[in-house]
Amino acid sequence: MTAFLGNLGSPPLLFFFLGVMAVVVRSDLEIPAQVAKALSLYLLFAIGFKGGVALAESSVDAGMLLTLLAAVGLSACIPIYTFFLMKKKLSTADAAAIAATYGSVSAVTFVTAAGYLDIQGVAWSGYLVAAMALMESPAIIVGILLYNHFGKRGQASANLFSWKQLLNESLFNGSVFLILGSMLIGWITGSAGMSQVEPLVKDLFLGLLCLFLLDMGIVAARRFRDSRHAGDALAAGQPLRLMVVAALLMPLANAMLALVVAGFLGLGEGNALLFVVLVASGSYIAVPAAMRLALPEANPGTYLTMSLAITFPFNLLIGIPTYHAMIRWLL
Amino acid sequence: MTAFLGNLGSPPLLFFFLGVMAVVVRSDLEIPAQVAKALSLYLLFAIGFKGGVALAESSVDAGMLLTLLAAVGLSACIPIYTFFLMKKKLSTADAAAIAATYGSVSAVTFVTAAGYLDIQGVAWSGYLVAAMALMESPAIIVGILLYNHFGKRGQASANLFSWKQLLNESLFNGSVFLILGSMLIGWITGSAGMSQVEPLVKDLFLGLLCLFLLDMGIVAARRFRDSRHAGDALAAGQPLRLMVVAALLMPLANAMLALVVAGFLGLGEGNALLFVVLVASGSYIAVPAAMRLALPEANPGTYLTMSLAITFPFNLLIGIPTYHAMIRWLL
Amino acid sequence: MTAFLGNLGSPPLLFFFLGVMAVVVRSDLEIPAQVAKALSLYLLFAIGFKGGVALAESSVDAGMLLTLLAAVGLSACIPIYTFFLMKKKLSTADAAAIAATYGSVSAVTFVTAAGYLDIQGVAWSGYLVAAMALMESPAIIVGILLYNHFGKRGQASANLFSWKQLLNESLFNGSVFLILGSMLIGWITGSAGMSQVEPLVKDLFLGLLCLFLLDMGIVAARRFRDSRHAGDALAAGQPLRLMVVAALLMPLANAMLALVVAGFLGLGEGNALLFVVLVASGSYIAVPAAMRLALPEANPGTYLTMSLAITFPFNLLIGIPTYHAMIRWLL
Amino acid sequence: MKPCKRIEIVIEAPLAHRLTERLRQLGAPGFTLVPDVRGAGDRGERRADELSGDSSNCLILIACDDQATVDSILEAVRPLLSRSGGICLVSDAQWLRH
Amino acid sequence: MKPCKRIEIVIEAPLAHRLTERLRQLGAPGFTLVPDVRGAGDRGERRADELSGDSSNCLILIACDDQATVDSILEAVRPLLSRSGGICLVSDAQWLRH
Amino acid sequence: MKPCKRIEIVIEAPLAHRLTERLRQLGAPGFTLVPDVRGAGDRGERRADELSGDSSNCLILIACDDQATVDSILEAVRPLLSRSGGICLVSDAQWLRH
Ligand SMILES: Nc1ncnc2c1ncn2[C@@H]1O[C@H](COP(=O)(O)O)[C@@H](O)[C@H]1O
Ligand SMILES: Nc1ncnc2c1ncn2[C@@H]1O[C@H](COP(=O)(O)O)[C@@H](O)[C@H]1O
Ligand SMILES: Nc1ncnc2c1ncn2[C@@H]1O[C@H](COP(=O)(O)O)[C@@H](O)[C@H]1O
Ligand code: NA
Ligand code: NA
Ligand code: NA
Repeated sequence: MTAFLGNLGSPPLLFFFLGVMAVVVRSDLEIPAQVAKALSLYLLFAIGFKGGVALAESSVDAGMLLTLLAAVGLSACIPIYTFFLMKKKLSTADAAAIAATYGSVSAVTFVTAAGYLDIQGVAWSGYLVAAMALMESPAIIVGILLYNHFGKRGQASANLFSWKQLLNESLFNGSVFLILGSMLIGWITGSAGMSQVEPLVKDLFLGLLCLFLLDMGIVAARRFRDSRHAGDALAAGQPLRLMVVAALLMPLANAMLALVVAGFLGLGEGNALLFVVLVASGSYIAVPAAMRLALPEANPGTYLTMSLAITFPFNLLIGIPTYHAMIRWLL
Repeated sequence: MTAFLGNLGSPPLLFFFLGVMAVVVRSDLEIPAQVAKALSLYLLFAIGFKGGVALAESSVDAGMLLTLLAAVGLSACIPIYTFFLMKKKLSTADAAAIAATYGSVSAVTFVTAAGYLDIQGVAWSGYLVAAMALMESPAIIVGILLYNHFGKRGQASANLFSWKQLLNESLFNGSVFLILGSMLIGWITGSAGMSQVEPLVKDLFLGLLCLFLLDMGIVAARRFRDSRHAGDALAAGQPLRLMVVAALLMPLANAMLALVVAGFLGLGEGNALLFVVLVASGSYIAVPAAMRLALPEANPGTYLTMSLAITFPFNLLIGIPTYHAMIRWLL
Repeated sequence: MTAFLGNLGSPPLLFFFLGVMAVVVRSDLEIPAQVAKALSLYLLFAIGFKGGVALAESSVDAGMLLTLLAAVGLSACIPIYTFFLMKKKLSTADAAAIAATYGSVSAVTFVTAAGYLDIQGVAWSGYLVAAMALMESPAIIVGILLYNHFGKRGQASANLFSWKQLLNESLFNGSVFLILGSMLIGWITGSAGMSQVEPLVKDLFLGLLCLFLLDMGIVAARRFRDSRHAGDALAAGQPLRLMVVAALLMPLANAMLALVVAGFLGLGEGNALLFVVLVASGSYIAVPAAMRLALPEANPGTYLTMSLAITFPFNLLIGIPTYHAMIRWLL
Repeated sequence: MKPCKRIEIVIEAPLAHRLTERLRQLGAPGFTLVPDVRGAGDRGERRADELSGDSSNCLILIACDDQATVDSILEAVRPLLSRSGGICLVSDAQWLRH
Repeated sequence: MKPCKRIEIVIEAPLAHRLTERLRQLGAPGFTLVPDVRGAGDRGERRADELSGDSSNCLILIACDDQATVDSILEAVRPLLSRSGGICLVSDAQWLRH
Repeated sequence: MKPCKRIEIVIEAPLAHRLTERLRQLGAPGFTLVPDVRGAGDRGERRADELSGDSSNCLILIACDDQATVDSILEAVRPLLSRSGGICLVSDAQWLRH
């Protein structure tokens, strides 16, 4: 409970609220687009570098490798049951896109959870950053495979889509590439490298996270409002209520699953929380970009709204402290 | 005198000069627009947060409330006499816009004055930030009311303008909203929150202020040059000389008034300076934005040039140390 | 050798590599254009300010003045022999542009070398920053003079080009102006000023240099790839192989020359390295901007590709540690 | 391909939101908005460099194949332009059906 | 001055690269691309505010004086638009020879 | 509505200032400038990613209802384009009077 209130009362979260409020009262507050993009690159750079340095200072062991394997495995399995659940109510394309979304991860949720742990003074290991980077792509590929198998692919799709492009898109997506690269550099340069970039990478981290979450609050709230306005048009195919319910239940269900796995893996408090948060989160950067190319028939008004406007705030505000409390209680 | 030279010799002010010089020698130096905007958001965020934390650490007392009341009162009264003075030489619309401009405040002048006090080691209280945020809107409303009463409003205006939109525009203007929000968050999280964001909010403050004032120097000098070039066209309605004289006398007169009020309120050295600077400054962000919507008949070439290209540099370079010297001497 | 590996293993250089890799694997990683521009302004501001403060703390002596003179002299002489060498294979316009490019300097190479020295703990003097700023313009003027004398200037050029504009362009080019201005302000405010902006100017320097070099790696690699793709079109006039060879030999030759001069001037280790790096580097900001105005007949595909895509990475990765080793060995 | 009108409007940034709101009400089939545009006209130079956004323009492009909608859009644009400046151009184009 | 077609395409940012690649293959004489453009159309509002670039559009302008190339460009654009949305307008213009 | 010419120029960023200065001298009624535009043409790809601004283009739009001014603008643009590249298109449009 104190963890819960502590999280809600931390500056980053409060700035997320402030962004939401800006949209509610129709303020014209806005972070310029290129600066918001730069803030997100900064977060990926900082968390990647920190993770790499942490990795350099620990030794590779079996537990670590098992955790990475479990992470990739979950990222490839989650889309499967998600797909079949969603297909009952939605089109094949939408179901596949939602499947990919929830199999993949949200870097910002991870980063916020890491900041949360730092504020609480709970330790976590650098290899979780690697887990995050590895979990981005498999879900995309599984999602597309599912669609290819169960949907009837139209003519138009055929000549636009190539597996080579898609693999490239999902493996070398800008954000995946930057995390992996920064992690590698952090790992190579170790603590000597860290001493050179520490003021940027560590000291400014929480402050810049505040500004970034302010922007995310604005963007998420706008998208939620747009989806409500578009209510009538959607009414036929994708009822808003279904979207909200699914976008709240899926992270919870996946978190439970991850909790069990984390227990089996014997992860410590901090690592377990990050693992659970990864599995519970849904992508809203890498996956939508890949889906627009490979599955344009899927409606971003559905999958992106779910992950960005519902699951993301839910995880941020309620998920992280809840999962933390459960970990404390169970593990 | 040393304060005066000390101010002129501080990096932020010198970078303002550098920006002006860049325009004078026709250098192509330029801060990218989105980055300049982000710097201004940063300053509002930082000063708001600092003010909120300071507020959390002090107790609310009658003096504080009286000061806030006086601030709002002045912000609503100044437009009235300004309007009648200006109407003698200018159109009703221009007079109303100038009235709103000088009733409202310049956040950057405030921020520079706060930086000036920090450099000089003079203490000031967080509630002055609240005063700044509260002073932005009343002047706008009074300005419009004056115009509505004394100008004959055309047909076209009628269907474009709604009080609801205007109130929203002036109360939830992006910069007002961000200051108030950051102040609130600073107040809620207090010194625990500050310790998380201190490297961004405090350490980088003066350095980023330098870069921001470099941009302001460029923008202000460009506008001054444009207004001189436009000399002929303006000659009929808004003589340049009148603009310059008014834009220099108004801050001085308002500063005198504020000085008297500050004396009555019994403000200390730092608080008195910030109070005087607020009253003496003229808005060039919130007010112009509101005027373009509510009073497009008013010419930004007049009111914006006065506040941005004349009053702002005057307050920055001469006003702040002069007011400080007077406060030291009188209070 | 350790210096060499130390350089390659430092975070800034590794991020340059990462940028190159992003282009090689066709990742969509990209620093937003305005943010990249802002990062470059930051570096100029920081290095200028640091140089100015260092200057304020040292006394002007004959050695310093001689060094500045030598720097300007080399910057005016290098274009002459470069021009005649290049004219054998290329058009007069291209030869003149390449001459100007290599007479002038690359601020980022200088900044990286300064960072390299800081990491290695080798001292250097602030007046080298002044040398950098002074070396930008003479080469441009000499390049144009050479073209005017040896090329037949067409009609069209005549009415577009004015010496006044060109002098302005080269003397008050944004980056030259910002370095000189920041240096002046650093010099005026000295260590008191530095204490105000230190967290921005010093602490963040290497971290932001990483992000900037990430962008430079992307831009340089893209340009290299484009020039290879354009291979056929260039085949007639500017063989790619000639470009590569020239862009590798010129910095080496100029470095040797500079080494001799540095020996005569009796420069210490750090200063000698920066001096050599300045002479060996080629401009890709100020010169191309001036050339587009004064010498549009010259093909940026030649001179800009050489300096940005070949000489710049060469100096960064191999040049700096090589020159350093030679200085250690010879001086 | 079907014939349509291509409406192009340059208007100051603070008014853009109001205009796109109006377009929606009038049933315009869509619009494309280029932000942060500079310019110059009767009311002097607009450099897109001020924090208030006051000196930025927007360029709005509307393709519309229904003449009645075109007319109502022009009717809605006129008072905005006459109060606050800017321009509106209309030309003919062919709209690729897809 | 020579007569030409002026093709104007609004397409979402993630597809722009694919389209310009295609233009090159088809021998288009060139193109101009305005990035970070907002808009609204059949598929709702696109605010150009998301980190995935998913809600940004691009405006691409192509001047082309060869009718066969124009036709092949339109043929290439059509499936992109019908899958992912956007618009394509064609109009007549005079191209200044220089 | 009055008939006018719609002049559209793509030119590299370092020359834009020079062109707008010239437009003013020639008495152009105004212009709108879209900065930071990418493109490709005879001289290869221009990615708008270099710090010198050297690979950025500008898109300039001029509405002009006076044929003599149109001609003098085209006369002024031609040498710029033939030296430094870029394109200039002219088309017909209707200008909404306000
Ligand atoms: N003749 C023109 N051609 C193109 N754009 C124009 C023209 N006149 C005005 N504009 C644009 O409209 C804005 C406002 O124009 P104005 O109200 O005439 O000052 C200018 O800043 C330009 O961006
Ligand atoms: N009628 C229109 N006029 C101008 N732009 C349009 C129009 N319709 C669509 N667009 C642009 O094309 C994008 C995608 O449109 P749509 O596929 O209809 O949602 C929109 O975001 C707009 O930028
Ligand atoms: N056919 C074309 N259509 C549209 N824009 C073009 C065309 N040709 C050239 N451009 C633009 O003009 C710039 C310079 O063209 P060029 O001088 O042909 O290399 C290019 O980068 C494009 O932005
Ligand atoms: Na997940
Ligand atoms: Na005031
Ligand atoms: Na050189």
